[in-house]
Amino acid sequence: MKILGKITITICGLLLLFFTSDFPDWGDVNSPASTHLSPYFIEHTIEDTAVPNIVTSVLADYRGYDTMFETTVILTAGLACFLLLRIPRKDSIHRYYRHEPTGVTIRVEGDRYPKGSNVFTRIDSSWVPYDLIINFTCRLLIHFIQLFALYVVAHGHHSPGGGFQGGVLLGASVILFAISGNLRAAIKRFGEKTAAILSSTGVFIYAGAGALCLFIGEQFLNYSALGPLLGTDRIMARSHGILIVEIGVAMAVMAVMIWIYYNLSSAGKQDEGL
Amino acid sequence: MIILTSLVSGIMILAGLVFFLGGSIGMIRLPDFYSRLHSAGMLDTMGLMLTMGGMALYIIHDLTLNNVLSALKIILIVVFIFITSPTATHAIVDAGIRAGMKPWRKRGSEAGK
Amino acid sequence: MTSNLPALVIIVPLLASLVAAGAGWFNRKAPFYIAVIALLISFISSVLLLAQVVATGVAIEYQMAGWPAPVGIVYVIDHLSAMVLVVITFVAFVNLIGNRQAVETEFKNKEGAFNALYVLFTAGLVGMTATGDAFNLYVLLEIASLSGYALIGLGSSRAPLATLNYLFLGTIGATFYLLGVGYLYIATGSLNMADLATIIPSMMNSSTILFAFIICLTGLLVKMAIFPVHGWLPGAYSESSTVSAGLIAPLTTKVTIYIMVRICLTLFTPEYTFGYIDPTDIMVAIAVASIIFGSLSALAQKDFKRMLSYIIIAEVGYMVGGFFLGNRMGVSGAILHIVNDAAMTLALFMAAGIFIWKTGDEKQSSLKGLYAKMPFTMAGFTLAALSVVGVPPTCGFFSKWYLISGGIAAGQYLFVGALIFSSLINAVLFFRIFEIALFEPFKSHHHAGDEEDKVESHHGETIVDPGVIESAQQYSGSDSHDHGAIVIKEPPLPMLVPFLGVCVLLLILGLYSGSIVNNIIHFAIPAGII
Amino acid sequence: MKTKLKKAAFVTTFSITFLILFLFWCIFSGKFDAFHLSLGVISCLLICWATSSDLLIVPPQISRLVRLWSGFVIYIPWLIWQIILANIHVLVLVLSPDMDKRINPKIIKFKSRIKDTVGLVTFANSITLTPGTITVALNMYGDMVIHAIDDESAAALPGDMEKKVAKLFGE
Amino acid sequence: MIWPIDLIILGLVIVSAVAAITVKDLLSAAVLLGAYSFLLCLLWAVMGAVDVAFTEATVGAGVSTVFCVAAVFHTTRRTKD
Amino acid sequence: MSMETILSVKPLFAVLVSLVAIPGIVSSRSQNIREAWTFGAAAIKLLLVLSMLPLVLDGNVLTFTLVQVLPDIGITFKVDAFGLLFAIVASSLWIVTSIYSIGYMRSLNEHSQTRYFSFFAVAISATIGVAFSANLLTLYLFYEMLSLATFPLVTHHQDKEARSSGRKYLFYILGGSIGLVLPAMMITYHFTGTLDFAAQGVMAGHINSGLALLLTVMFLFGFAKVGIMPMHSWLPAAMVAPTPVSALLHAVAVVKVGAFSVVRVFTGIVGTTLLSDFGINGIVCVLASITIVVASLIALSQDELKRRLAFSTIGQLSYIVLGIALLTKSGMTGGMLHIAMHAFGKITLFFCAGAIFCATGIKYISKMKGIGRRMPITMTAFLIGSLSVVGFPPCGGFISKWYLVLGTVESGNIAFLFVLLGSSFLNAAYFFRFSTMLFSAAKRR
Amino acid sequence: MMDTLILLSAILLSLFMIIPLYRAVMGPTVLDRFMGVNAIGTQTTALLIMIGFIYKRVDMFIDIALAYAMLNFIAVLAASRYFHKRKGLTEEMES
Amino acid sequence: MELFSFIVAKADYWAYVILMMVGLYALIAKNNLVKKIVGMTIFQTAIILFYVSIGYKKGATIPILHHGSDHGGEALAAHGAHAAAHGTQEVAEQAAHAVAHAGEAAVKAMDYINPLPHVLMLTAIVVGVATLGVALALAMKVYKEYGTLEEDEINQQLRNG
Repeated sequence: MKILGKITITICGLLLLFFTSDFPDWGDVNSPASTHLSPYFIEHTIEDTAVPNIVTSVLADYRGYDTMFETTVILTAGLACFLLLRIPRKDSIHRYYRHEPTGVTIRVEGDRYPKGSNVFTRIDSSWVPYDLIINFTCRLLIHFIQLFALYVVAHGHHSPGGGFQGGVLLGASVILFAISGNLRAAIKRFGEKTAAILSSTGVFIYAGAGALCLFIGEQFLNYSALGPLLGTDRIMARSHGILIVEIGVAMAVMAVMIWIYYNLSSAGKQDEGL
Repeated sequence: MIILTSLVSGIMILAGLVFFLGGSIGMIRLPDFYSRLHSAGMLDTMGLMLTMGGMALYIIHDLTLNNVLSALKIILIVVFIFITSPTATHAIVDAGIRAGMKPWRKRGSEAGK
Repeated sequence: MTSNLPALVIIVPLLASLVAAGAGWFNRKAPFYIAVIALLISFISSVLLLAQVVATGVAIEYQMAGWPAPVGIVYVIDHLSAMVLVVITFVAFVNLIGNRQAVETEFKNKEGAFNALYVLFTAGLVGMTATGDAFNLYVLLEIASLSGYALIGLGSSRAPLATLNYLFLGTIGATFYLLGVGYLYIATGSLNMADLATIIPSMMNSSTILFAFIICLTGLLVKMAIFPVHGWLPGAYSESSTVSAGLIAPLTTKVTIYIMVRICLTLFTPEYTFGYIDPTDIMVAIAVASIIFGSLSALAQKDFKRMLSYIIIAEVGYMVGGFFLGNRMGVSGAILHIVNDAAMTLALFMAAGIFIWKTGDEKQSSLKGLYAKMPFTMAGFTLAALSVVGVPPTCGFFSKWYLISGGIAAGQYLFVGALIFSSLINAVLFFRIFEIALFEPFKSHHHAGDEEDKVESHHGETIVDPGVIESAQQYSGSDSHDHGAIVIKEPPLPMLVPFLGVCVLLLILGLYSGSIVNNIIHFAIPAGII
Repeated sequence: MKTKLKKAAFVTTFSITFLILFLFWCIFSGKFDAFHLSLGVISCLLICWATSSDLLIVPPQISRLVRLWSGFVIYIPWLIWQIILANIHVLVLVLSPDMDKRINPKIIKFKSRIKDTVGLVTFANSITLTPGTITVALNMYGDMVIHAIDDESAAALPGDMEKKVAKLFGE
Repeated sequence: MIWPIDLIILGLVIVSAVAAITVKDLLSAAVLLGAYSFLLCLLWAVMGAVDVAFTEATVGAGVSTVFCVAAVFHTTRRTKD
Repeated sequence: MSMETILSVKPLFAVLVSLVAIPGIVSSRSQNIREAWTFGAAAIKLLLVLSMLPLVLDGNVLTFTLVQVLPDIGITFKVDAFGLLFAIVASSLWIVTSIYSIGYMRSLNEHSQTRYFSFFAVAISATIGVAFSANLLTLYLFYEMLSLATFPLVTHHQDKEARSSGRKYLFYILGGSIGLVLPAMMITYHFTGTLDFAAQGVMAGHINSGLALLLTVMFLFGFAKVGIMPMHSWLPAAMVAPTPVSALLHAVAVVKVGAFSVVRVFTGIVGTTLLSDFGINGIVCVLASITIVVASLIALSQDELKRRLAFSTIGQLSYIVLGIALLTKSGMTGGMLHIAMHAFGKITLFFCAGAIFCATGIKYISKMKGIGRRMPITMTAFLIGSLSVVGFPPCGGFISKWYLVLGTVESGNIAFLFVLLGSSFLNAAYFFRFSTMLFSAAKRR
Repeated sequence: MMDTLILLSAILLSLFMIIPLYRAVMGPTVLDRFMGVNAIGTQTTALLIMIGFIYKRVDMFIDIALAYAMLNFIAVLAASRYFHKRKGLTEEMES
Repeated sequence: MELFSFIVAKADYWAYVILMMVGLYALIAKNNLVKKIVGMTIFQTAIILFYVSIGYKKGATIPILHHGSDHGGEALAAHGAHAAAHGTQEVAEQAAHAVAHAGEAAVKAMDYINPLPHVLMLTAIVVGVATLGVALALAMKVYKEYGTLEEDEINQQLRNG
């Protein structure tokens, strides 16, 4: 297999290398790619959508349909990981508890675990002591990460970033919380059900905004139709429409990232993990 | 004024580069993982602080609100790195201890323990 | 609303999948109904679209977000895509309602996610079919693939490994396609298929375009599992649960072939594909290899679904070969076979679902005596099998007819020979099963009967018409001299009726293939192809 | 950790958190029109609400907060100076040709007298930030394990820094 | 005049990619994949693709490394190649 | 003769009537109802077929196009004299066979009778369909349907032998039809653009001699049901089936469908002019003659009665082919008549064999000495049947043979005359040796 | 003048990155690799800002650098967390 | 110097080919499933490199239009945009006009890097991470089933029953 692989990639590689000679040079201003379609986007983004970040305007408006499915891809991945990995918790396995006042660790078999007790706290089977530095730093940072994420979502029009990057950052903040403490605490704060519903909702905001345009009487995703609803003219309606879908994207991406992390890091048990 | 800030920031950037270089060299020369962390984690942070500071200084030579905010943001990055870098270093060291990695000791100081 | 039909056909499933994914957390039954209704709406819209296209004879163009063609993304519904849309939505709809019980038992507590992914998969395929943008196709391809991985991955214990292999090869295929689009983009600067089609003829000599063609084609061939790169398919389809296999097996390869047709005809114009490059010989050779390999491998299989998977590989060879014959007959045959093979595969996989429901495993040897136990199911199965073999008047015969005609017209006698050879092998395959199902059981029927009862009780309730049992017992007293009671136990009606419907459809498709070709496929093929 | 804050304390914490966040928002955003500011307000409220304001560690008494922060303002320049000094030290160490002789990695253990958790973390991070020493472990009772690269760095601990941090947290 | 950086980083990217698939430890492979993503992010920035760089920074460097480590955490680090 | 084309649904009904009966057969609750369905369908079918007779006798042709499956080919029925003759033979014999089957199955208390009768019905539908086909595609369709429907009948006993015979049967029949007929049909279609049966064939002017020869041979061997050597060996093997099935196979449905198809193809597709112009018919005649002689010789040496009859059938079928291939008027007439005459003769023989088996359980000729005394009526019938098959006047077989002999004379090829006469003698030999043995004294114990 | 300086610094910095990468690729232990990657992350942050200067659009690059720093931290933390959690309850911290 | 400019002109494309082949090699020849997944990621990112290289233009700036104080036209445009966000209908219309005018006057396609490949590649990155997640989930399931990630060991187990 290795030899076969080497032969294949050598042939493929040489072939591909050979055909690069026909390409326009790197950074060539007059290449077809730079002259055929993209000038339209660059020159018309402001007058069409009032968004200076051309990538955002192309992403969420001109090719907004692509992006809707891009978000759906993420949702699909989340659902897929859930479907593949998630196993309902079995209560027969043993669990570890710690008696807070004494620091004694006990192992409980079956479902005789101390319910609702506040002297016993559940700990992971691969328990590590409470790491002060990491925990503290993370607690300090999570807010700012989230704030920054929201900033990225909100300013996708003017600077790089947008719903997707902001969503990942938001998701990363919760992942950071899970890493710094333990998974159960994170799940308690941001439950699986929340993640699942939020992920659907996020994509639904996107697709729903599009469908709303359709019901108002224009094409699908044509945010100009939202103008009367938002009280703006058609161009600004596009700008605001982009913001709306960016928010949807951010929600979906955040939730899915968290959801996938929950499932991956706990092998589907959502009990204890990385 | 412009010349002054340019000069200062240029010096700071160059100094930062020296620290970066020092950190990198330290990563090669030092004998074990723990001691390498000293140079990697710390000298890099220092280098970052200096280069960023230099650039923040340079950016405010043209004193507009946007530039000041940009400079502030650069400072924010430095602050952020100042908080995260030791934590990351600590996490790595902790991981090393838990993985059972023994620190390198000088042959002479073996008895000192 | 009519003007928005092209959007509705995909938006409704998309929205429904989102709702289903959310609703699954509140109600276990709701997702199924949401999915069914969405698929039904989608099916109806696609039928309306087809009617509209056939009536007007003009392709419908729908501008997403209101941007015209090269700037934005457009949907183009012409004869070909409308027909494939109907096929996709029909298969998805029928397969879901036919497998409701399997969904409820195999995906317990995950109905929401399952139904959502099921509908998303359909939406992905629908989008791939309808889109007029080369890159949008990639995104939808990935949606379909990812949801497909999930659906397949939750099958038997071996399913994850098979799915992982599928994922690797699927990613290679999709990425190659993306690379091909990149090559097109670097050469032309456009992503819209119609726009590209106007640019490409002016730059036929460009090696970048040639390479784009080769790479796109390679990617799609990997995705459709033709012979040298077929490795992922048998495992993926045979190890998955039947409801997933019943959705994915009929559709994935077929839609990929549709895309190949679309890319070769719409994007790289026929003049380029068949005139300038002329890949007929090499592609037909690959197709022949695929047909022969698929057939022979199917012969070696003991597992029913695995056998079907290898047959699919052979069928892919039919279509690819037929398309690259490059004449009107061959292309018509390939396109007609997309429809027919989807229906046949659906019928066979639904039959497989019923067999598994009945016997509890997938081995051919456990199909013993099913003719006596479920005559209607087996009648349907026989019809489907005969269709695969290519016996008239089932639909399989007619697409084969066109393919062979095309092969003769193009002088590709090797391809004709391979088709006939494969038909013979299929005959052997299915008659082997018929033999088992007809004649096997009667040696140790008492034990078999006991076991069977166990299996059935394990599978939950089975709806049996008391009258049927009574009559069967009455029979057994009078006319089966050495056999015990043969209890007729058909699967429950929600399972049986869709299955039989599909089987009857095979006949109808066969009988009306003339009008399908005359009214739809004839217009789908550019005039340049004679 | 989840002690229920009293309502007044909650309001204080919430508003302080909000204000801090909003300040940062302004720095991030750089746009001061109503639209973006309102987005900022919404975002900050959202974070304050979603994280139920116990994550960002803000002591409820304003007086203590002011003292702490003013302390930090004094402490940080000193720290930076220390860092620069130490950095130069290590840089020289690393670049010197006879590095092998000069370094002497060792592990030091001691118990800090700082009681406050935040103080401990500040101290530990300050130790790590000054090159030559890395905090290996720290627990709630102030037991610290430090890895030092050479004798000089090791000798400086706990030393001045501990005193300053302790003073900062009012001990 | 940004091409020297581009060339250097291209070289680094290739090195880290090769390293990621040759290293005999899955955790290392995950980490090197992270490094690969960092460098790619830089490369996108060099080519002016700021949004792509941003996405790569968030996704490639952050989330996908975490996913890989999580997967390795629940499986094994061992690999024969 | 004024040929008028009348649009009529009757052919379709005639085909469908037994198919419609199948659900009734399957869902019947008792044996009697089931048999009533079978019988009723048979009777209605015969009536329908007969009702077309007056029109056809007036020289009309009934057609009906069910559906246009390919751009210029449909599933089309056409009733002409030859087809109707065959249909009448088949449907009338079906009634007889049904009655016989009912008795046979009941007396042996066979298993799976529902299945048996269902597929029986499909088989006869397919046979009528072949008879009424207007083009090669329709014919092929029903031909395949017949092949598949008879498979469960052949393997009815479900034991090892039955299954291996079933496989052999399928191998030859399906292999022939898919492997040879289908491509031949496609090639024909490709060159001529039509598959309709025309009076003078459709190939003339489109296809050169070499291809025509190839296609003719492909059709001849491809319709393996006609049993031209070497495609004959499924026939003796299929004798494992229950006797009514054998009767149906050998007398009515299967082999005659094969012969019928060959006739249709030779006259309607290849065309007599093409056959004679290129001298293809000579080759076919030689093939048929070889089969006649060899099959007769083998028949002599068979001990099992049904196998002997089977080889006899192979020989007799080649008479038909020979008669057609002679391309003379008498030869054609003889060939077509022989389809009917042999059918009646052979079915008698098989029924007798079945009766012997039912009554005594004996299969082998060597053990049948003196059986004629125990079953005189049966054996008389047997004697008459064999006389007909041998071609002894005034039996029906004589008439067809007479025309055949005339045909050979007309064609001027005396060699074939000798083949015919010689084989008749061989026939006589194997039948009369057997008959005399039956009526000779029983073996004394 | 200053632009040239920053460009040169950027080139130098990208050259310096070879060393941490060497550590990350060759590093005898996994933790060496972590360290190398972390160092690459830090240098990249500086480099991103410099590229911003080269493009004269610093404000656009700062966000990337900030996000980068954040996620680099998370990745390293997660990776080291692997070792934190890999040991069971039996082996607690020595100190 | 000739050679040098040639290398610079094509280096990106070469690099993408090399990366792609590295990934493909891992996908084909590696034995370990996670290694294959890593290879898959590299394979996908190689395409991204290709696309982004297509988009690059020498001498152009990043595809975000200048706005702020330094360019009059854009400042007007940005102002117009803001006014449109909050002003009355009339003002908004005026502003829209101003925006359109300013856009035509000031923005030249030559000055900005081609944004289209970037958009496409955002999608590709997302697809990449989604695929990575699913692949890792599957690998974990495989590990749970067979206790190993090595393909040959799994095949060995399958062969042994």
